[in-house]
Amino acid sequence: MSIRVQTADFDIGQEIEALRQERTDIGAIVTFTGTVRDMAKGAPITSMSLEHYPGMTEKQLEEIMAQAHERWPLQGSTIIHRHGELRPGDNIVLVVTLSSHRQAAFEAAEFLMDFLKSKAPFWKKETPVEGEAHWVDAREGDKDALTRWDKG
Amino acid sequence: MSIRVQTADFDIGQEIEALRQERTDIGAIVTFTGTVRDMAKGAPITSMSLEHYPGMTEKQLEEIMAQAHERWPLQGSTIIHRHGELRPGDNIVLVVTLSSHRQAAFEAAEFLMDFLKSKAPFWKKETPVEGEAHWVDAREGDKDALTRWDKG
Amino acid sequence: MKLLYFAWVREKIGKTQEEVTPPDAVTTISELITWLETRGPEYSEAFQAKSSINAAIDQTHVSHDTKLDQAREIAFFPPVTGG
Amino acid sequence: MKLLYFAWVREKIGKTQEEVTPPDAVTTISELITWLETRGPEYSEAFQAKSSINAAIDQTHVSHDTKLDQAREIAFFPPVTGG
Repeated sequence: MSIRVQTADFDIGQEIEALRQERTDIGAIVTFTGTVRDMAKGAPITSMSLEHYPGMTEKQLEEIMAQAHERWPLQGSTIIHRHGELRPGDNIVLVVTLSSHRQAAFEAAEFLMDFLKSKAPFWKKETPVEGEAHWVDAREGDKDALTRWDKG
Repeated sequence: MSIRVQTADFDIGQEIEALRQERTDIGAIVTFTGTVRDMAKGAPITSMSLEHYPGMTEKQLEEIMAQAHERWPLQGSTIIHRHGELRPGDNIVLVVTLSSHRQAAFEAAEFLMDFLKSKAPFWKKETPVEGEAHWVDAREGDKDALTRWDKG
Repeated sequence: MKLLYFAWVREKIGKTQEEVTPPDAVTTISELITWLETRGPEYSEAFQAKSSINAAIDQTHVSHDTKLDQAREIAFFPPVTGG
Repeated sequence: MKLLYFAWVREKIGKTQEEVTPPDAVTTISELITWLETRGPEYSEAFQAKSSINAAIDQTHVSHDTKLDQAREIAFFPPVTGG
């Protein structure tokens, strides 16, 4: 289990290798990478700035990763979330999950992403090509996505 | 869209970069990698051999990839499936999906994997540490997984 | 027509492919299997568990009651286990 | 107690953090917000859309009716938009 909140970019292939190493008991590896899109609500943007709550972010991500390991038979997982100034095309977030079962690896990765989108204390501010920089509004759909993991 | 059936290994990071290139309109990248496990039904194996139906495999994978692009707003996708002799820990299959929406990227990757597991003409033969090499039995669960994508 | 065999069907029959000319009465996959079974014990053993044998005509999955029509390439194989 | 502000809450109030000592009558997040609003127009503007303000006590999300108790660090911020 590895959690990092950083300004630096990450290398997806390297992060996978760091988890799998020489292991031969893994059956499935899922990665999700979120990247900065050049358009927001139909208007082009030049950059995006990501603020977070140091301390609370790491604490929350550790809790949610522990939950994921309780719910699914995971053999390893990584979350990396960048903050600071980013440009279109840049990586924002990476989730990697390893399991002997593909469905577990897929579900855990989706669960972690749904959490990151709706609960982790990050805020995006976009600078459009024309007009003023503005904070991105939360999407109701992201909260809804998380509720599908609620247990009975 | 890229489909390859090959004996050679693949590099997950390189395959992602080949799809994303310098694009800035992508929001989500999902990869699934299937690897050879060192155990099968509780018994250790030394190797696995993968046979396929040249011609039919490629034809089927092209059809299913076209279907995925019809159903989800994908910006790119890759399927690589290896055949021949493989050892525990080796990569077997890679699916990469790119979309502006994370849910689309996740669902399309799962759909392609469910298809690969239950329809693509590949057959696995395992060589256990003790005893004779044997063909792997199909899992009913893999067929069931595919039916969840049936429409109406 | 050309017949292809894969995995344990191939191993039991002992060949990867062959050219055959079945009699005109053989018009479906099912009838083709029945005719092949008369050709020797290796065939009758390979096709013993018929419900486990998948068939493809010209590289498309088909059911056992499918007509052969102008089929050029017919393949027999066990349930797939890739991915 | 230490207050932290993030994103547009931070921008409107004009500071990232501050130490405050609210009166004893202030016992919940909601009461703390009402008290902060009396401290100046930048606060009343920042907290105008109360339902859009999330709060955390000692780095745990809480609702507005949560008691402050021995809170050391209280944070106010808009709905999150990471991932």
